[in-house]
Amino acid sequence: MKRMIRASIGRHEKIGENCWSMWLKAPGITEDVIPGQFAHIKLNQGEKLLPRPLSICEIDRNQKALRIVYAVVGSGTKDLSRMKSGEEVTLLSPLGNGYDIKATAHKSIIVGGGMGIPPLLELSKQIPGEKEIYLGYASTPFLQKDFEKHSDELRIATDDGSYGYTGTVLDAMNYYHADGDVLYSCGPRPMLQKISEWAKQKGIPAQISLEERMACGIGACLVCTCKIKKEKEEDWQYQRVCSDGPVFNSQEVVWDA
Amino acid sequence: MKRMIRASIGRHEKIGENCWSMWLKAPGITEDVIPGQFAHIKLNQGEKLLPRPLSICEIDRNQKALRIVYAVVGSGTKDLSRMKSGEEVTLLSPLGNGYDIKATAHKSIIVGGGMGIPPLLELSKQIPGEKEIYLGYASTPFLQKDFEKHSDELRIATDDGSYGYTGTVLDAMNYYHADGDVLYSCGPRPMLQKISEWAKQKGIPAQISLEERMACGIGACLVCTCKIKKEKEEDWQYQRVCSDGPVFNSQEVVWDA
Amino acid sequence: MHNKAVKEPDLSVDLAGVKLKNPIMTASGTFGSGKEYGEYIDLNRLGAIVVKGVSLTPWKGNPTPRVAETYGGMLNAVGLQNPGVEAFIKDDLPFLKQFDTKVIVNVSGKSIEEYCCVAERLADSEVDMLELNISCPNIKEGGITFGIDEKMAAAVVKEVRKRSRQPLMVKLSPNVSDITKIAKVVEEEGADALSLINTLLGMAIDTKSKRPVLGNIMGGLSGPAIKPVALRMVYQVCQTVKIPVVGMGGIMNGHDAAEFILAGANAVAIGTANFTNPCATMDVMEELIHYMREQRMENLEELRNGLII
Amino acid sequence: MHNKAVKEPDLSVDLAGVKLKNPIMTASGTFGSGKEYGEYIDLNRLGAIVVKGVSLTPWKGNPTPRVAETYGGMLNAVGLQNPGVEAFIKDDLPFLKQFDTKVIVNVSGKSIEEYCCVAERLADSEVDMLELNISCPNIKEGGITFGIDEKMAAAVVKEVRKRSRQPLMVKLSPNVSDITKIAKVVEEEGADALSLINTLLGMAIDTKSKRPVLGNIMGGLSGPAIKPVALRMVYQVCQTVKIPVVGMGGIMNGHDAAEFILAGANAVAIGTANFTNPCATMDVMEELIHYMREQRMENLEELRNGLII
Ligand SMILES: Cc1cc2nc3c(=O)[nH]c(=O)nc-3n(C[C@H](O)[C@H](O)[C@H](O)COP(=O)(O)OP(=O)(O)OC[C@H]3O[C@@H](n4cnc5c(N)ncnc54)[C@H](O)[C@@H]3O)c2cc1C
Ligand SMILES: Cc1cc2nc3c(=O)[nH]c(=O)nc-3n(C[C@H](O)[C@H](O)[C@H](O)COP(=O)(O)OP(=O)(O)OC[C@H]3O[C@@H](n4cnc5c(N)ncnc54)[C@H](O)[C@@H]3O)c2cc1C
Ligand SMILES: Cc1cc2nc3c(=O)[nH]c(=O)nc-3n(C[C@H](O)[C@H](O)[C@H](O)COP(=O)(O)O)c2cc1C
Ligand SMILES: Cc1cc2nc3c(=O)[nH]c(=O)nc-3n(C[C@H](O)[C@H](O)[C@H](O)COP(=O)(O)O)c2cc1C
Ligand code: FES
Ligand code: FES
Repeated sequence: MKRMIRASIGRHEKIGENCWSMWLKAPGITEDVIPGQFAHIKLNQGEKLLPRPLSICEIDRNQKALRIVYAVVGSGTKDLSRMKSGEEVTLLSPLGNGYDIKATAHKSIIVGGGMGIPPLLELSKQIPGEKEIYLGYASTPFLQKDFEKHSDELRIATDDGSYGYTGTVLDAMNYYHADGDVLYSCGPRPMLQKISEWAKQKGIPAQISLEERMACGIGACLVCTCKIKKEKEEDWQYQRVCSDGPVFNSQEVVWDA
Repeated sequence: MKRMIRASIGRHEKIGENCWSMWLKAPGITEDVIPGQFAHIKLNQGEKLLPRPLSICEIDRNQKALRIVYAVVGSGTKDLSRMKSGEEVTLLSPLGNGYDIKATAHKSIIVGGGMGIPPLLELSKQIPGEKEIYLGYASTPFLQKDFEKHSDELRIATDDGSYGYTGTVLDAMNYYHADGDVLYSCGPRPMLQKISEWAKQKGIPAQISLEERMACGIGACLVCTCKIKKEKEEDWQYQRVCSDGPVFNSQEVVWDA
Repeated sequence: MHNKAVKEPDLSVDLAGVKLKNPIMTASGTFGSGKEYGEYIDLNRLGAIVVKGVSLTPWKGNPTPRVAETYGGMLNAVGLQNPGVEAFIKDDLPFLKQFDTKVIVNVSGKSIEEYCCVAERLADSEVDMLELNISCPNIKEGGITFGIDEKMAAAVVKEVRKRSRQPLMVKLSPNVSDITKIAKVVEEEGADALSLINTLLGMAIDTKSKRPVLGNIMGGLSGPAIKPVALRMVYQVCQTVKIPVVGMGGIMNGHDAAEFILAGANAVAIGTANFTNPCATMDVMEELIHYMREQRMENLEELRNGLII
Repeated sequence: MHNKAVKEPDLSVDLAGVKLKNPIMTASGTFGSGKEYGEYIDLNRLGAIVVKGVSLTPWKGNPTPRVAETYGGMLNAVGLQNPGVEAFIKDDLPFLKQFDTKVIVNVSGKSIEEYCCVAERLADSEVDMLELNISCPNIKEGGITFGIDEKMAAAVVKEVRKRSRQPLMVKLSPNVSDITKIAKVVEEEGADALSLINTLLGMAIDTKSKRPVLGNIMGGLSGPAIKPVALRMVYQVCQTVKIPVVGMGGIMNGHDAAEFILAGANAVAIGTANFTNPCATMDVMEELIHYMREQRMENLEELRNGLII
């Protein structure tokens, strides 16, 4: 069930170039998180009104804690990065639909890019069967060790060639002949569009997680919409990333805007 | 010279019912503070734009530190009360004119009421000659021990009779036959008006310190004005509490607004 | 003084014949049709739920991004996305009628006729009140153009008043030189109540991409940033009209709500605060009760007549 | 990319013939006549100093309290207290002329004739430019009434334009339904430049005392809270007129300044930010330079033409 709680910060550390990892005590929330769901996080100080949506990267059911991994891109995430262990934030979670894990799939392809990588960690932990994981970074990787534990094959691609395959994650997928029964992805929109085309060509059903600016986070305000095709191919409607998504069937997404 | 500095908080403690004392490291400022001057204090977090004017209660020139003593009356002082030793605030100081200490006076009367009491402490320390000090509180006194060290006679009055004389500070002055060559006062406006009338009757020159809501604190915005008589008794003009004051000759103040 | 026992203040209010158990309403467009917030608060405790703008046919709304955070506020450019009045009656109204609260429908249109058709379609529904939205800054035709022109405001109110069965509240735009003029005209044409303010038209630019943040370039500013403007307008309007007024704009806590009622509002609506805290409506109500007890006020009229000038 | 050496961008700007070394100005009424801030910053580094409103005779201003803090902003109701144009020329101007910066005088009046007399009195002074304040919300007569009525705005601008020697900038009020209409009229009557926005009319109530916080009941809202409204209006006006525009309203840092210039402003003014930080003007300038270097922009026109829609 969705809840609003004050969550105290546990371990909070920098785990990469502009990349932080934060554990939050979240009893009542961790119990039923689905991978791909997110938390709407609000600091209890500062002038900001709107919470920030951040994916749930990992869950520790024993400790009743959840982990978020984030980059500092603006003032909200900057303030977050300054919070200390023991301090509290307000948390609205779990939100969104999450990935629909296909338990019968023999082999899953998991593709992440940049700050779309965090939610795929809990997903990788929970997916049964064989897992081929592709992670694309601009430069130095993060969370790589965490993913190693939950993958059969882990391929890293970096734009600048500082690690692994030099090129985009899609280049790496082609290079290594990625294959599977189902694909799960999260990352920047242009990457998701290319992955969707790739999956369509291969005939692999793909679930992709979108990002959009949010206010309420729970489906009430309609600011976070994306274009989703209706039954009849030509027409589309706006759906809410926060509650109808963030995970959508890649073939339903209209990419023009 | 007026300066803006980031001052780190030293000892910060509650010293009475709704009354806090805070020491601030303020090198470059403490050197030339005149009693009755104030500091414009801004927190480096939160949504507030305007600094809060707080009187300089005491100076420690050796430690290059200054002390403020304040009550929590609204959200700004509430935020201040939550600051911890070691954290920083932004400080614009010393501001205002301060008291004009009459070094030749044989005996000075010092009259404080409520949160007008703090600036009188440094004043009491610096005034030469005999000192008769009257302090009025609603209930439990604060800073009493500090004043004891710098007074020849210290009279406390409380509205509820919980300590010292029961009644207003003016009642106590009449009761104890207050007398002197010059009077310095700070406190709520109605009290200052009565003290001014008392001083006028006795023919004792009185300096009183006023309060007004401020923005710039340095004389530029004209929001903090009070009515001050011009040379010709009938007419008045608005003067700035922050820079023409906060200390005024009691006979010049127009009390109607 | 604050320690003496005081009986619970009476919060009920009569809004043009619609009896609210308390003056806490939701601001249109910020509360969906209630379902989503029902997971966080007890909807029975609200004075009224004002649902998002409903039009005759489904509207798609504006391109994204539709939101930009600003200092103390936010810009939105949803553009009244909604599935139309039929879908509202079929999908949302039955849900809402389960609760012991009043249902007010925010009516949108691009022409007088469209407004009227929505009002007529709702005439025999269980909706308690209509709120005529002549102040949306986010749609090209209709919306705000009705709200800033006295003649157009008069025309639409007159016609909708004739053709609607429920009490009619009209929502005013703050983007005008003199809000009392529009308020007066709207009252004269038969509005039963007024609500204000809708959002102030604003804009934000992303200096990194050098583009407007909003897909629609401009959007409506809401949140505590606009509270002083909203309060001033509510005060001015309450000095001008005799019909009841619902005040809104940046209400975040019980003291904000009390300010609007002191300024003359009969009830208040909570918008942006819901996004900061899904329990905002309940928190505002509790703080308002606390304040009234502290002030030893027994009912809302005492508060509403309490301003000292 | 950010590491490569970039030459210092050229910040100079020609404002209706007045050559500013950079686009950073002070907002009238927030900077006194410069003296007070000279203790914190080097006044020579400012593009221009816009002094507080100056009228023909001394004005006493409004009763206190004259200020109220609000969320992300502040209300003021100073009411144009000033010692009159003679005192300005005698006491303030000689001080200002010591510095290598332009001096712009904000001209106030309660009638067309009063505005004109001030302009005429300044005609043979060393003042570089006049800013006609037809937008002050804090005085009963004149002020804002000229700024919200197209005919009155036209009349005052036409007359003052005739009788003033310096370039004439006109300061617009945001409290209007359509700011582009006033801007157009003012341009047509011969204004050489426009500045906007003045404050939004607002109000605050102290729930403890149940009184308006301001002695004047209402006051002008400024600060970051109003930035989205200011930016929208600057954008709209820049799409409408050909004369230069000075943008202001809630500028707190270099990115805010860049937003206004991207929206089309030729220069910007810093007001409320001075109260938060007396070095605000210098900090804004340095951040603006930093941003322009990051964006590899060589001059202000590049920034001004940089908006992508
Ligand atoms: C469902 C979802 C999951 C996300 N998960 C992660 C994650 O695990 N790790 C991570 O680093 N980032 C994640 N993001 C992006 C993250 O929300 C933004 O980076 C963050 O909100 C930026 O806030 P800011 O104040 O630092 O930036 P600012 O640019 O100052 O923010 C201004 C406004 O824009 C919004 N905004 C800015 N960028 C984005 C964005 N990319 N997506 C949505 N809103 C944005 C902010 O929330 C805020 O309302 C996720 C976004 C969504 C929608
Ligand atoms: C020269 C001077 C010296 C002062 N010295 C002291 C002192 O030593 N100790 C102390 O406890 N208080 C002192 N005050 C009062 C102190 O400034 C206010 O209590 C404080 O600003 C309240 O801020 P707030 O945010 O808690 O209250 P809020 O009511 O939330 O403040 C809202 C706004 O009103 C202003 N304001 C509210 N009350 C006052 C007031 N009484 N005077 C001026 N501005 C006010 C605030 O600065 C702020 O801008 C002094 C005031 C002045 C002018
Ligand atoms: C996301 C969003 C959507 C809105 N949609 C509507 C709407 O459909 N109809 C309407 O009359 N007002 C709409 N409004 C305006 C609000 O009802 C309210 O008038 C305004 O936001 C001011 O109140 P607040 O500051 O409490 O949010 C919307 C506001 C927001 C923030
Ligand atoms: C205390 C104060 C006094 C002001 N006095 C004047 C004035 O005399 N003349 C004028 O044209 N504008 C005056 N203004 C308006 C400012 O010049 C400016 O237009 C407005 O504050 C918006 O900018 P800001 O948000 O950066 O402060 C005043 C503003 C403040 C806060
Ligand atoms: S953020 Fe409000 S509907 Fe998605
Ligand atoms: S606070 Fe600005 S002049 Fe006093």
